[in-house]
Amino acid sequence: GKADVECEVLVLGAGPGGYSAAFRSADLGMKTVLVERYATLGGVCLNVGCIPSKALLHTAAMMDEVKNLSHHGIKYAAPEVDIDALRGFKDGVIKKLTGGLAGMAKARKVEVVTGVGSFLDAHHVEVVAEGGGKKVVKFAKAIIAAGSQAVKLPFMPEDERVVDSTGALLLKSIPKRMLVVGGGIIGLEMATVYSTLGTRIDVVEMLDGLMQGADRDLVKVWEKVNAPRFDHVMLKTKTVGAKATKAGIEVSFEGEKAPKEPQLYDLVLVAVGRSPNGKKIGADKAGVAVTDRGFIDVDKQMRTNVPHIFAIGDVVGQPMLAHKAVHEAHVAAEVANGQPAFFDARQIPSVAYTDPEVAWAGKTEEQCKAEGLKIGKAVFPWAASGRAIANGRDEGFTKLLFDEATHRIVGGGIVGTHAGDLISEVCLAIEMGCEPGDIGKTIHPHPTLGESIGMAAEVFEGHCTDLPPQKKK
Amino acid sequence: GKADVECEVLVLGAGPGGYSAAFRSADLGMKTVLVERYATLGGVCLNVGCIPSKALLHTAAMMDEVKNLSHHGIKYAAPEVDIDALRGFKDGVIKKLTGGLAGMAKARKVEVVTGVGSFLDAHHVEVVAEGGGKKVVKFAKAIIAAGSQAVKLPFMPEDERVVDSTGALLLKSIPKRMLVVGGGIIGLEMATVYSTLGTRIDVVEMLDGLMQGADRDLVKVWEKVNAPRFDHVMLKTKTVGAKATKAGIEVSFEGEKAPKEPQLYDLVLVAVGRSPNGKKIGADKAGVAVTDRGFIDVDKQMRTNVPHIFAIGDVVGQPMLAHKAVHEAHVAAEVANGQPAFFDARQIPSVAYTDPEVAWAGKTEEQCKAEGLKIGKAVFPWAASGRAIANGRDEGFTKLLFDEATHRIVGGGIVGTHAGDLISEVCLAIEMGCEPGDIGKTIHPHPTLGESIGMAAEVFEGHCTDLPPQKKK
Amino acid sequence: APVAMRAPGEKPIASPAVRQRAWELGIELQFVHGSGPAGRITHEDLDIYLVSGGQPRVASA
Ligand SMILES: Cc1cc2nc3c(=O)[nH]c(=O)nc-3n(C[C@H](O)[C@H](O)[C@H](O)COP(=O)(O)OP(=O)(O)OC[C@H]3O[C@@H](n4cnc5c(N)ncnc54)[C@H](O)[C@@H]3O)c2cc1C
Ligand SMILES: Cc1cc2nc3c(=O)[nH]c(=O)nc-3n(C[C@H](O)[C@H](O)[C@H](O)COP(=O)(O)OP(=O)(O)OC[C@H]3O[C@@H](n4cnc5c(N)ncnc54)[C@H](O)[C@@H]3O)c2cc1C
Repeated sequence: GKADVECEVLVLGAGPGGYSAAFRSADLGMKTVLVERYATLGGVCLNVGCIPSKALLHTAAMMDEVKNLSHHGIKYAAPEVDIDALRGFKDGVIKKLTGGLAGMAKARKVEVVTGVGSFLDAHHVEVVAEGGGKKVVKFAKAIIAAGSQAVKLPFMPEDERVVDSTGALLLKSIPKRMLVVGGGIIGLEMATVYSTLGTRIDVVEMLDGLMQGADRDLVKVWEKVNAPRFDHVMLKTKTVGAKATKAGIEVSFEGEKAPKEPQLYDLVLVAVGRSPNGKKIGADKAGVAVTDRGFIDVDKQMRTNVPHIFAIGDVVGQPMLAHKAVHEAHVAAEVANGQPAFFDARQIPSVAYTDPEVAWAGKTEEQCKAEGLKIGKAVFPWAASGRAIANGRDEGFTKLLFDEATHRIVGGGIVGTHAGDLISEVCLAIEMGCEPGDIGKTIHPHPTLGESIGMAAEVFEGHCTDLPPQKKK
Repeated sequence: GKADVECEVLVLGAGPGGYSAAFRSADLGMKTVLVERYATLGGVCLNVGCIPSKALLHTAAMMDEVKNLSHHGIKYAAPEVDIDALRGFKDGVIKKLTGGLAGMAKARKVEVVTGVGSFLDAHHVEVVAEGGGKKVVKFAKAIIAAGSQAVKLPFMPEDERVVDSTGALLLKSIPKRMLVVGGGIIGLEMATVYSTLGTRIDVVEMLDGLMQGADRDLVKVWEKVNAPRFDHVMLKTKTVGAKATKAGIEVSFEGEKAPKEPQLYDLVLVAVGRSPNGKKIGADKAGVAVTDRGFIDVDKQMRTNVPHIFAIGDVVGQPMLAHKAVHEAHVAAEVANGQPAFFDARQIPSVAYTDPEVAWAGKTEEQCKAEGLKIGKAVFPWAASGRAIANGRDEGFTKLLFDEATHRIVGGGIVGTHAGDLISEVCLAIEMGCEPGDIGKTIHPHPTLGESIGMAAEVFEGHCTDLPPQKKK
Repeated sequence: APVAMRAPGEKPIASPAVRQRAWELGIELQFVHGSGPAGRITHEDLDIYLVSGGQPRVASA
């Protein structure tokens, strides 16, 4: 077919997966085209995901910390909250990062084609710009990074008081009562922000616990600290109907913790999961197989069933996380370049950037149990951490899981302030196949939260002298 | 000789070195006596060092963070500062920890003998209690953990407005003008606390830079952020005299940046180093050799020249850091128990808990240069870190140093908020002998400050897609 | 006597746990062949060194 643009590598979608794949491709010397529907690069993560949520969460965490300072003799009056300025700060953060991306694309001579892309065949993508203009891009290889979008609940009314995470991040106002539908990380992060700003929160979750995927012992600590944020935590409960009235959104529930009467909310956040965009890109025309749910299956080299077409990021499967997308992106670009790269991570960490943060990496205890893997568990409670006590935040703990047979670390979890930064060491330890002695004999600086990881490894060996004597094994 | 108490292991001094040695000894089944001059355990670190300083520094960091919040639309009025309550918080932190230690000693059946201990011979220590009561302890093995104390300047007047770090931590009042003599970590940490509370600071340092030991590129970032705290930073300058007057302490200087006139201060903090307590424990009577400067030399198993007497912590040499003391303590106790332990750390991290924090581990660039070690340096600037930008604190950077010959990591440094927690991963990487690929291919969670370590490793390989394209090597 | 495989003063690459075990076994890592990337010494390398009667396995160059 005829083409307006030709390239070696076409990348479809400019989220963290897409831009990383495009940049790596260009760095490897391949002529690269990046197709993105929106005017700014960065995808969900930078524009309406990871980054804006963390900007607001940092602000919220600091506001909560100010309250703690009153126990240290430092008393602040309630702040003046200017949500326009807060929104402005958040938008500034996004702009700085997306602007940086645009500059880096240019510096790499990655050609960005703006518009909705759709495969015409196994070597052509048609891009339709907002005004209707069309361009056909011919490619030797393609990397699909079309990402995912929020799942909608069919019975929710079309109303500006019913939002998904994107809407919640707009922070139009501070509602009095808010319902969060779905007790996963994204919902709980937004609940944290709004509740710190003064909103009373209800959360409804079909399953029997919040923050699924994390071990219950971690979540329990979070729950205890966060109980004051919530009026009702409705587990094993379904949202079955909603009606927009002048007074608010009237939501009715069914299930174990369901209130009998419908409840009235000023804002309803639907955060019940994300569905992949695999079905919306004309993949069939290129011969790329898409699952019923919209995922695209790939091998260890990120190849789809069509060997010169790769896929990465949210569109290839769980966990839908930016850091997974980026590492997959590098593999796809390198393989497209003919290098023998492959994706073989032993662990992909998860973090809930709540307050306290909850982070875990490698296998969870639940997973080990399900797999029948015998593990030794070692816990260092932050109540014995000098730094945590000095910070006035000693509710957390650090947990490491070791394979009983090999004595290698297989997983770990941390709940406490900055857990998301601390988990990195656990990630490295898992990839390196560390034994308890490797971690415990590594001198960690005192007094830090990080040393809790070293101490947990010492606990496994029964050697920790910052805890009461352990029973002999 | 006759003895009031007999034991297998006597530990002299109950700082982090001493209590860890005693607890480990007891855990290994040895009858253990712990001799400490003060009523509370924990030594310098818990009572007048690491812990109280960090409690105040955390409070200071939060107060500074509140100022940043005004750029996010959250405006607080100046707080009411109740320094009695702040001091009370700090004292409460200490009490919680020292109380914990007392409980753990009891649980381990470690006998604590309170008083000043001094060797009578190679198997006896005499302990003189405050009231004058004496006890003789007979031991099979001894571990000396007598620590260090602040160096005094002979020409400083005896005056309550002239203090060492212990005096500064008392936080009796908030002076208007304060002089910090000595630009090391301890002095700069205290300067941070006082300046946040409202004090104007001068600092005087004989050498040509603050925070010696850290690479200059790290310090530079700290300097830039902290410049507003200081009226005068007097490098290559000596304090030569001081006079107590009614108006304040009048201090005169000589050197490159010395003001001509003597300067008047409300408080002078002398933080010019710490000297080991080796000469004050009758070591000669036990036959233990002490150097002129008061250090006790030991081998890899922490043995002094007298094979059944060990020494650990500040008293055996630099770096004088609590985490070094603890790891040495475990080795000493294990060797005393007949185990083949040895101290063989590849790195001992240092952290300045200033704002931003500065942390480094393994070899510094300066050290590599001095040793003639060819290294490759990789830097990830936090200006490209989504999390740092979202936190409103993107001034820092993460640096990794790799041996050019072996491609192993030999060191690293971080300047930025929470650098002290982040450096742990670098510590582990050095001990494990990681290559750039080990660190770069480890999936770090996004968006965290910790991922800057993974990115720096990618920078070394020229693979980082979160920075502008790198030049080909 | 075994022949050193490394320059004097060169620290062999081995994790803390491997170093500790070598010390316990009285093995000088200096003389142990490292089979891992860039000569990293693993537990298996210590095992081989032991069964070979303390003779350094010459790298199959
Ligand atoms: C509120 C929220 C918070 C989150 N927080 C975190 C977090 O803290 N950490 C984390 O790791 N993950 C987080 N995530 C998940 C993270 O955002 C995703 O995992 C990540 O963005 C996936 O990257 P991707 O490149 O696969 O796809 P996406 O980021 O979804 O990007 C896909 C891109 O493709 C474009 N596109 C799709 N189809 C077409 C087409 N046909 N033509 C042209 N362009 C197209 C889209 O416009 C989009 O820009 C969060 C998500 C949300 C919603
Ligand atoms: C202000 C300040 C901040 C610091 N911050 C940090 C930090 O953040 N991180 C860090 O790692 N290090 C820090 N340090 C250093 C740290 O405190 C020391 O490295 C650590 O305490 C050394 O432990 P130690 O067990 O060797 O000795 P010490 O803690 O000095 O303990 C020695 C103990 O022995 C007792 N003793 C001495 N002689 C006798 C005797 N004859 N009879 C009976 N008892 C005796 C003393 O009373 C004391 O309790 C800081 C120090 C100061 C002053």
